Amino acid sequence: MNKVVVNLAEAIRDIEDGARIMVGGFAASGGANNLVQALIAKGTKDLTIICTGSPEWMPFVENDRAKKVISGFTSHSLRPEITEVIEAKVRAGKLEVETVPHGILSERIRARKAGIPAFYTPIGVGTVFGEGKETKLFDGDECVLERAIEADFALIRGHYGDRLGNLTCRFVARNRNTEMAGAAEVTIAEVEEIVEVGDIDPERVDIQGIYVQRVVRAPKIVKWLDGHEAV
Amino acid sequence: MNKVVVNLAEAIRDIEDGARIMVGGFAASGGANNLVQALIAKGTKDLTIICTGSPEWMPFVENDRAKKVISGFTSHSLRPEITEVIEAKVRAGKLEVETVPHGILSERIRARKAGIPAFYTPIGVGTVFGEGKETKLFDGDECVLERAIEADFALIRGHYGDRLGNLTCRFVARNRNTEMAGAAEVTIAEVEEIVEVGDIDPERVDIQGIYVQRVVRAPKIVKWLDGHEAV
Amino acid sequence: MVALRVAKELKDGMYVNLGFGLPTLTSLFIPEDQDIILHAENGMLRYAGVIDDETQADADLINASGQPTSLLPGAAVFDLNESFTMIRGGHLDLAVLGAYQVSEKGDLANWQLQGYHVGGIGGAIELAQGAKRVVVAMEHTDKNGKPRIVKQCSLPLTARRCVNTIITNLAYIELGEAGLVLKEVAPGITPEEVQANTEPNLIISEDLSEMEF
Amino acid sequence: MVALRVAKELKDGMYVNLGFGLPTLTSLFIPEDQDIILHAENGMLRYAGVIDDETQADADLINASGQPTSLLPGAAVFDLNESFTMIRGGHLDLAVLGAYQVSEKGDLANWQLQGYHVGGIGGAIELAQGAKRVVVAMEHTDKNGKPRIVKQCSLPLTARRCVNTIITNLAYIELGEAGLVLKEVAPGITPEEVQANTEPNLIISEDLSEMEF
Repeated sequence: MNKVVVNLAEAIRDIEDGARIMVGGFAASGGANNLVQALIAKGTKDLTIICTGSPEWMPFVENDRAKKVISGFTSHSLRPEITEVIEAKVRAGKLEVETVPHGILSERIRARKAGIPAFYTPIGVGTVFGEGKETKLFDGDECVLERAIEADFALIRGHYGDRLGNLTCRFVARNRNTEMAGAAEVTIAEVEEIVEVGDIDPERVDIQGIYVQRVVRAPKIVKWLDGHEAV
Repeated sequence: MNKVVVNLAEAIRDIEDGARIMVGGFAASGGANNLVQALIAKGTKDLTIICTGSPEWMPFVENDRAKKVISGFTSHSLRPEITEVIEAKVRAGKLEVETVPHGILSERIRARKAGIPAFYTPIGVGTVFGEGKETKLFDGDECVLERAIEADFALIRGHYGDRLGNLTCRFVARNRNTEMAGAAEVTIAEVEEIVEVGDIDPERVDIQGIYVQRVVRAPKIVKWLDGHEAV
Repeated sequence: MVALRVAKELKDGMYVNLGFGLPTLTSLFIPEDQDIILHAENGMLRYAGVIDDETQADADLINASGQPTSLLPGAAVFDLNESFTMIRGGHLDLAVLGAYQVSEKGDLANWQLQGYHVGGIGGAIELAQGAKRVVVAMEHTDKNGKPRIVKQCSLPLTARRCVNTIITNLAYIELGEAGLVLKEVAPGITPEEVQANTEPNLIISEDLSEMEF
Repeated sequence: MVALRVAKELKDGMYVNLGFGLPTLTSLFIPEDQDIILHAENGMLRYAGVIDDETQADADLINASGQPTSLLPGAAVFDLNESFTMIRGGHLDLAVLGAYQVSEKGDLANWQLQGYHVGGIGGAIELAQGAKRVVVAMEHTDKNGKPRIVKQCSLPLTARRCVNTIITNLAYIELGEAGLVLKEVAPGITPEEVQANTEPNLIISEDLSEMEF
């Protein structure tokens, strides 16, 4: 068993136009930025991007590769001028956006990974987030039915990875990487370093190899929320 | 903030007759055996015990302290003679049992902890485990509605613990301890050792202090599945 | 100033989330001798103030606003799903959120501007619905001088009937069964001035006092 | 012998769960030069055989049958909820389960005896429904010599239509659209003897062979 692939292009070789893609990361931490760049370079388009916020969907939206963004922040949280650009694309019918609360998106992704087709939650009742959804009372509280969310590929970032697909994440870089691993048909992980099998402490495997199909080494690219990059 | 209590009796001081109690552990690993012993010594009765299997509910059933057992194994997996004793108690109306698949019980406990009142699952359809439950089709598959499960107290076991309630677990001792922490009104953890705040690696906190109300030091008691004890 | 008053709400032993934007400033004013445990949506408990010097920043140690921070002794890191298990499961004692508008019934609007398709809900909705107590920290009026405390929110709602307390540059207001109770006014501000900048009627507390920091 | 034949089902790169009881023996017969990754319900991936010497046992390194084991290089430990996320989410390639009865439609009964209120379902139901392929490993007949492969299960079901393959001391049988296909017989056993100990009709495979170990 060797899940390590030679380079980024090979890692994303079968991502086709129209694919639904989960992208890990939260602000500057844990983004699969190398895989995203490779996908932009490949020219794949009409993608549905499922992610936390602008750092993950920006490359796809800027380059007109996304047909839909499903995210907790479909506006840009710090740069109103970018929010205006996105809003204009939506109004022009060039982009579809679905704003989903962070935790509900997380739970929907995990549900897919865990074989739970749907769950009830009080989150969203009485707001646009609950609109049009089935509701049911539990102990007197109105709850909405949320569905698991599917994807073809999950692009995630780990720190160390081995050929079995076991990964560790540094500090808060776990964020959505753990939930997305195994929630898509194919999970592709970029990692800082490929280590020998046995090098990762069994108690520090943050993402188990069973959820990961491909591992590729790629340097860390840090993109701060305001847009500037740093190493 | 100091969640450390002086002894086991103090840790369980307010567990009253009729309480619903989650008990961590899976076979010989991670059982809150000291807290259970203290509760038996206290004489608390008519308890509902929610747990993995016989190692956790046996002390309560042997001593007639349980009115109900909710568990993946309501029979004894290795000792038929004990299974006969339990079965006789049930037939005599002295004990109620609810056999719940391990993973569904796990998910119901986690749901409580995570503020999810209910979820759908294909597990149990067409068997006694799905009987009498609401069903719904998702993508053509019949699923049953499972409810979150509540408890008054969760008795769990950690390895290291600090006064903020942060805990680590050794290897597979995580089992149900992680899901039960925070799923009951009050979570009480026994630990091998109380360590200073800061001694636990932030990346190795297996159970975060936010879920734990009390921590007490108690030696490890290992009960193998066949019943014999060892240190 | 709002941040300073918010900091006084934080008591020893509390698990607290300071939402996106303005409230994160409060983390700078937490008394050092108390165990006030800050929760960040992106997966941290017990983090410290913002690090201004980028050369000292670690991108994998950021708060929910994306700013570099550091861990205090007793910290824990975890994934987003665990983080929202904490929030949605009712494990947080207090959430401090920013707002565009708050209604007299405690409805909160803080995620989308009028007429927009895009918006940033983030974790605000879960914090608003999940925390045991919700404090809104905001400027009393918007940039055009219009009241942010309104009879009915005109902006898309984040959550209904979730706000317990409003702290602004002018006042400290509690929301109860009876309505909006003005408990404190900022130094040099009169209750009449607060009312003039507030759409619904305020009930003036019998023990009205001046805001202390 | 059943365990030996089961071991041949395990191929390089597979994630496999060996259920409670008899099938755990199989972990002793896994080829060392292959990456067959065993999953234990209680929270382990890539564990080794059973440790017989209790003085060498670590209670926090046990398999799902409660027996002491050890971790191989590349192992991971995790909690029960993660473990069942793996099982229920369809991430396991193969589950090997014991059984009281299997029906010709692939229904499985392996958790409760006739007339009992108590029983041990454990994780069997999730494994039966969640794994990509389910192999039942059992004695062909019960202790009274009655067939365990039946037209209809009389015992309470674990899961419906979940079994893909049955491996017994007498035979290797595949369940398909057409019914039960006898693919292999144990050395010295005839297809007629297998049929005589099996309630539903068996289809004899065109490439029927003798079981190899």
